[in-house]
Amino acid sequence: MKERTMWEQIADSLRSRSLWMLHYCTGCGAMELPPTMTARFDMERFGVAPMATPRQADIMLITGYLNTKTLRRVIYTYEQMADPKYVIGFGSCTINGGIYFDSYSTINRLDYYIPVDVYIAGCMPRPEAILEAFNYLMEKIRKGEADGWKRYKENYEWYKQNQIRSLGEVYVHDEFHE
Amino acid sequence: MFTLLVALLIFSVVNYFISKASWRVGSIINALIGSYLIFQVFTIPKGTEVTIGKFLGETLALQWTNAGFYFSFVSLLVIVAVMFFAIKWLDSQKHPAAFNMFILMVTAGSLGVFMAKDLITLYIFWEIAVLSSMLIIPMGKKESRKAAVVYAVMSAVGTYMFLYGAFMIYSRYGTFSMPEIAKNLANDPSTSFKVAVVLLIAAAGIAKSGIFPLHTWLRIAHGNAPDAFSAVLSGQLVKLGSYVLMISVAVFPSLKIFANLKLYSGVPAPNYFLIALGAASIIIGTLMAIKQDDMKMLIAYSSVANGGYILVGIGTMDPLGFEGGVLHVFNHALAAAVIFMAFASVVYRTHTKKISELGGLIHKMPITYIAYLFAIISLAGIPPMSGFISKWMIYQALVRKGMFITAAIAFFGSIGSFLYVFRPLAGVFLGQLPRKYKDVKEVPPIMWIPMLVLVAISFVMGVWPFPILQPIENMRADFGIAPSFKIADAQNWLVRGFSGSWNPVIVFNLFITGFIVAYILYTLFPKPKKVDLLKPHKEEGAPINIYTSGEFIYTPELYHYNTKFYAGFERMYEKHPSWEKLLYMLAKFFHDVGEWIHGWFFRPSPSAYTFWLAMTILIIFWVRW
Amino acid sequence: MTAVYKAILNLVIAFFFVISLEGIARKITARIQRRIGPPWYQNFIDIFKALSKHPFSNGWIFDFGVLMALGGAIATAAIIPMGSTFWTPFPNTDNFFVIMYLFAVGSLGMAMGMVGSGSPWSAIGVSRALTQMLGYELPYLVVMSSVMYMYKTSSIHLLIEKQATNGWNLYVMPIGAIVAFISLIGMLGKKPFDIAVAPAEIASGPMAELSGKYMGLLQIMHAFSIFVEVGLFVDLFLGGGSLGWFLVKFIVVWVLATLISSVLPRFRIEQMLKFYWGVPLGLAFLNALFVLLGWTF
Amino acid sequence: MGEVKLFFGPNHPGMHGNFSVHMYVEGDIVKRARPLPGFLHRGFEKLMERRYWLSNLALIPRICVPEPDINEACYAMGIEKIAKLDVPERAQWIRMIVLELARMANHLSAIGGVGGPIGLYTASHWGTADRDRILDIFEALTGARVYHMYIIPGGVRKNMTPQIEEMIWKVMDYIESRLDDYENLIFKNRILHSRLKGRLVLTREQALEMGVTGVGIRATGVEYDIRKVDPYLFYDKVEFEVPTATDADAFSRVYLKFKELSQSIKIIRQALEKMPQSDKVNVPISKGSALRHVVPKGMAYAHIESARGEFGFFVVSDGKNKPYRVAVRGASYPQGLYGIEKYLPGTRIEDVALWLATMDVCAPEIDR
Amino acid sequence: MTNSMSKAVEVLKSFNPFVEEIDDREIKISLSNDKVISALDVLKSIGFSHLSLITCVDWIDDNQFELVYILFNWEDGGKILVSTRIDRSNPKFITVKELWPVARFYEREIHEFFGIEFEGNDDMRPLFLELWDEKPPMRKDFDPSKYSKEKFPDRKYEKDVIKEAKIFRGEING
Repeated sequence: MKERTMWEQIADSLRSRSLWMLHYCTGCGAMELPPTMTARFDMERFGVAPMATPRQADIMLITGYLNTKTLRRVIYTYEQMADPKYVIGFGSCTINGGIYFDSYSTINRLDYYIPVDVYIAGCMPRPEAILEAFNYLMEKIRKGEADGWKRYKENYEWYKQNQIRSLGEVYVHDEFHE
Repeated sequence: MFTLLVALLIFSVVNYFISKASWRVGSIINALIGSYLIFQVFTIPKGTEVTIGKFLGETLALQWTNAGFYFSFVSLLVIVAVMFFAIKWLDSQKHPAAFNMFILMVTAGSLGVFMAKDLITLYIFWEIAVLSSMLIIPMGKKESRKAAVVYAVMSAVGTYMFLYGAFMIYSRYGTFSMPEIAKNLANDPSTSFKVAVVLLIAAAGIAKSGIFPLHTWLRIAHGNAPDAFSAVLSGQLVKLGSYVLMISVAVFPSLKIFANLKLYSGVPAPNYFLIALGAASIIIGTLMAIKQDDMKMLIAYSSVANGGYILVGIGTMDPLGFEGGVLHVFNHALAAAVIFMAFASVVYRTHTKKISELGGLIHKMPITYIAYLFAIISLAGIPPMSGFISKWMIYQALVRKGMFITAAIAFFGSIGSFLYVFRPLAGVFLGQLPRKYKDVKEVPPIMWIPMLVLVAISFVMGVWPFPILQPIENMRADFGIAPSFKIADAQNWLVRGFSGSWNPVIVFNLFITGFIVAYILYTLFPKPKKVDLLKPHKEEGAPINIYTSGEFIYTPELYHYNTKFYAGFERMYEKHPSWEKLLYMLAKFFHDVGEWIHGWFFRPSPSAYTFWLAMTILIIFWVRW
Repeated sequence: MTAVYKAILNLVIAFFFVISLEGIARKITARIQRRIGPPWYQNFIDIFKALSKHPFSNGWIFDFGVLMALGGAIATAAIIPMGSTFWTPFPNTDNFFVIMYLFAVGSLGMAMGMVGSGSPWSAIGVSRALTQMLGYELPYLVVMSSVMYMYKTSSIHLLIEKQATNGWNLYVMPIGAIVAFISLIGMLGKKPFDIAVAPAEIASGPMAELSGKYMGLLQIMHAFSIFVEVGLFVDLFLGGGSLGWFLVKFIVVWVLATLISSVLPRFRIEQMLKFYWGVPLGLAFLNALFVLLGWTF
Repeated sequence: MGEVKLFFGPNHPGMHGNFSVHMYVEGDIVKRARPLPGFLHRGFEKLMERRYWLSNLALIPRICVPEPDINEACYAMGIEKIAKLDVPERAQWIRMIVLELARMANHLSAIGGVGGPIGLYTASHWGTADRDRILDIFEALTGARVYHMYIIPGGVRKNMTPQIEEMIWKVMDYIESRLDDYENLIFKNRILHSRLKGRLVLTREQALEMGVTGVGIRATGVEYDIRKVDPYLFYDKVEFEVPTATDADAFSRVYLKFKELSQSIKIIRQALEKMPQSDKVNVPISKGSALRHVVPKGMAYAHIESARGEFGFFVVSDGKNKPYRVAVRGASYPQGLYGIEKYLPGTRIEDVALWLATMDVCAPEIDR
Repeated sequence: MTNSMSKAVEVLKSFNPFVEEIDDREIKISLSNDKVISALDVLKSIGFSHLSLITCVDWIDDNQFELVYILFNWEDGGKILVSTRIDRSNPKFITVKELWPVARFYEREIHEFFGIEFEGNDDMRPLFLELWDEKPPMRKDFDPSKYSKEKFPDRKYEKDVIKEAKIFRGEING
């Protein structure tokens, strides 16, 4: 890994303490997010706050299984996010398909399509686990190791090819989208 | 002066034939003449008087006053800009030669109005200006003929009231000369006569500058006139009305005439009436402008509102209010002219004036956009453009006089103006570019240079307003509206209000400093990646790359919000009472009555004719014996 | 030259003080929601983080709009007097209307830049923001006119001085002060009136397309705007005092607004207009009438 | 031109869950709307056919996330119907307690969820925080916070200990004490009244035509509650009321949920009192190891009144060790698809989120 | 059987139903497929007005689809499962969207997952699946596992890695 300049180190340490997450519940793991956000666990303590649109967000939470229809939107949304951006995969579904390993519509591993910085195991992960994952991500960002966005740029061709393999086309044209 | 006007009138006819041969030469000549006239107005010494003829035993004369100079200068700025603009723009018109002729006539007519010393001369040149502009309005378009008729009728309503007033004065004092009238009126004991006369004279101004009960022609005429001529209509011809209004309250010194009629904080009652009309125009103009979809009609209604501002300002007869009102003439003339020229450019390229059919033109017409942007900044009264100064003065006057309701209406109009000027900005220039306009180009320089020049003048006058404030101060001195202090304090770079002042240079510098600081901050941080908003146009099958809730949208025109822009607000006055509708109902009623009579008396059958013939003969005989 | 130093101090205070206050407001809201909330300096981190990101730009008008917004806000914040004649950077230019209209430069720039992003959500948000402006400005300006009519001046530092002898306007014209405070909440875009950026309705409206440093710059602009809005209220209704007192009063007004906003849902757009043009506007005219009649305390 | 096409979701802050409403708006009025579901489609019904009767227990709670226990209960009741099983009495009572707790959890987050679209975030924070107390009970009872896999065919997985009973008593007292705060914060708020009252009215004819169940139809003044009409478990042995309203607007729908909270507390208290002490809380559905569990041939439809309305499982068995077909009737299917297309046009943009929140459109149970 | 159900059975006598009792408040009525629509009409008029669900069962061994309409009576809680079987090789049936407008979406879903055409219901665009390129997935002869393996690559674990894989620590990125 390249040496970071001082400015990059400062920026990384700031980034680690202000994570704006995209307000997008892609799956059932989102059910444990409200408790994490609210009084009991209060993740705003760590500077994690929900944001409305991908342009403003730093982290994308893939909260569980992704079917192909959602994956298209996830990829599109991920590409709309500003660098540096991080992805957290929730639950076993994002790791290896989890309980839906043989489903005809859900994908089996997320990092095949977009780079993932942190996975959280479990179905569904408890709020404590989510907070732990956030802390781990923060640590990674501080050290400059959360480089999923760089990997996506470097291996863009590979990711695109994987996406096309599973999805056919990412930017879908159908009667809804004309 | 008179030779100048006559030469202009004659040359306008000559120019018709030149333009018949080559309209471009004609329009270039027009523009050169106009430029010459701008210099000419500076050279005429103040107070020059020329006698031009006799009427009913009274001499008709022209006089070059401070007011005439100011109004002529503003008018010529607008007209010359439009003349230059027309050099290229005319190729989209069917009758360029007629346009060249009539616009020169309009120039002559308006200059004559501003030079007139007596009411009859004023009337003559007024009619020249009105009729020639009336002939431009329907040019080449059948549907605009009705607009011309409405324009002429509304104008005539005002003009005949004006004439009636003039003859009332003549029958009482035996003079048409304005200084004489002012003197006589001040000494006249009959209050009702004075009120009647002043209001009758003002009626012409009310009709012309689109003040409340006679405002309806503005929408129709501005909306249907040839696009560049709307700039003259709104920027210059409407100001004739403001001039007449100024005559009726300032040249006939209302403070003196109605010294016994002061109701509240030193404003005479007839002025109150005029201010109330002005306030009503502000409300109507603002509310109606907000809901227009046709961009020219939108600005037409905004002219109604701004005419209201001018009237409110002049009507207060307060030093600040008067100066504000008169300065607003300049500001609105320039801003409205630029806006209409910008719209003319848009129509020139896209052939539509509906906001809901346009969008994203900034990608194609950036210079037009810049001109429009600065014009609306001036129109909305935001520093550092000059539009702010006049609004500031009017507010100062209103607050000083404690006219809270009028002030609230003025505030409403001012904030409302943000709403309506922003609507074309968002709907026409910003947002997504519809596919059908993907090959639109910027207009040629001869069209955008006049706009930018006007914008630059407005900008410079916003930062350093003293050159334009000086003639207004002179005017105010002429009319004897006593200043307790110097409003334009050029030594200290201050514009003073009744208490408190501001320094336009500091405001401008602060703004520039703020902008520079912002720019430095902007450059310090990482460079942005460009999002190509035109990608769906260039590349088949590329989705719009902005926030779309994660979905894919390929049709830019469907992702452009420009219909019912202020839906929530428009809904509040959907079912409003409409003066215009009432007029239409009346017109329809008279039309029906006419039809009925027509049908009754002129039945297309020989027997009916015979019957009526017999009846007529009977009546004649009955009268005879 | 001192004017320049004072103006710079204005900006420094506006930046550090207001952004800390915004963090504290988040903390207060969190306490009401029975949470701990972020640290008070969280907003500084947020802003600098946003500035450090690699943003997207939706065309030059988007950039220009943001710069114009920030420039306008900086220019306005630099004029605001801070509680006394001494802390007035430009005593000749601190006219109320100048401040209000200079402030509009920022709003117009923001509106233009955001709509320039090409997003209909932003356009809807901007149309709501402008409509809302029509709502809150009207009662506010009427109250302000009555203040200016009463003291025969529209210069802010003179108004502060007059209050020093005459008593705070809060006591002199309590009705006006209440109306102005209600308008202030709308101006700040706090809860019952955060119609323009309602995230659940229009995806945070004007901000929908902001990324990275644009977001950061607009947050700084927002801080300056808050300084202008609350500062004007403090100057005009809570008398003057030393710089310290000014800041204390500033905190009180800000906390009050935060508390009120954290337990209220938001209005719909025309409900907001009806609200402002109902009781507050009526009260503003009543206040003006009292001032005209001399019925002030 | 004139109409603007906006997508309300999937990635929109006003959207609960992963769902999309595609709407053409003119001004701020929605002219046409079409639902776009399927973002959460996982092929549940297919996957269930591939798993053993008992392995499916791991799968089914995930059909509906906010209130997973109803899936287990329906599935279990369906199998019990086909296999004609007699469930121990204590297990039935425990199921009732669990279902009512789940209803309360869902209502609390739904009341808080209404706070989102109208900007009253304090309500969502309070609601979610109090919901967490109920999740604590679940954690003690079943070992998991969200997906419990507690109700199994033939009873419940584990007995309820006296400590847990005591905990439930305490939490019920606590939530009852909080109800006043909710009333003051949310339901007495004038601004909220102006936002919700008289908006999004769904008349009785429309509701019946659409097949809307739950609060959607009870807000029109009809006491249509499956717990009363078609009592399952021991709902006929406890006393409770079905709150109704006549306004049929968004406000009454939310308010009914709030009213149902206290009814649920009442039911849980009665159940705790009436529950017999026993160790037997389940019976095996058939002999042998779990892999060889078979259910006799047949089909049955079991439905219950969930927090959002009628939730049902249609179970078909061909007598083997895997289900032949399982079909799910999601409670929000009618209002989420047909309702959006038919009744959303004419409302405002800001009402779309409220429709989804007050009608309880739950994307996962539509998509499955 | 509740009153309404006995009445329903009584009324439907003429349709030659095959009645099965599942529960004391649930019966299944099997009809031949030309009589189903009129039977549903009759049932709706006598109180079974609530359509809970329309679903389909793929009896691949009999080469038949079974369509099941589940009706519910709000008055006394009776449930009737109206069932009919149609040919699997050319699956076609008639829509009931005139009786229950919401049936449009149930039918659309069945069309998507089973491939059954409903005459009279034009709106048969895909609802849940996007760019689906296989046979309708709920048919018994469709193997989701195979499809998933082909399309969605799985994570490959090596034996000793599984023990060390700190999945929770997120260190197994592709």
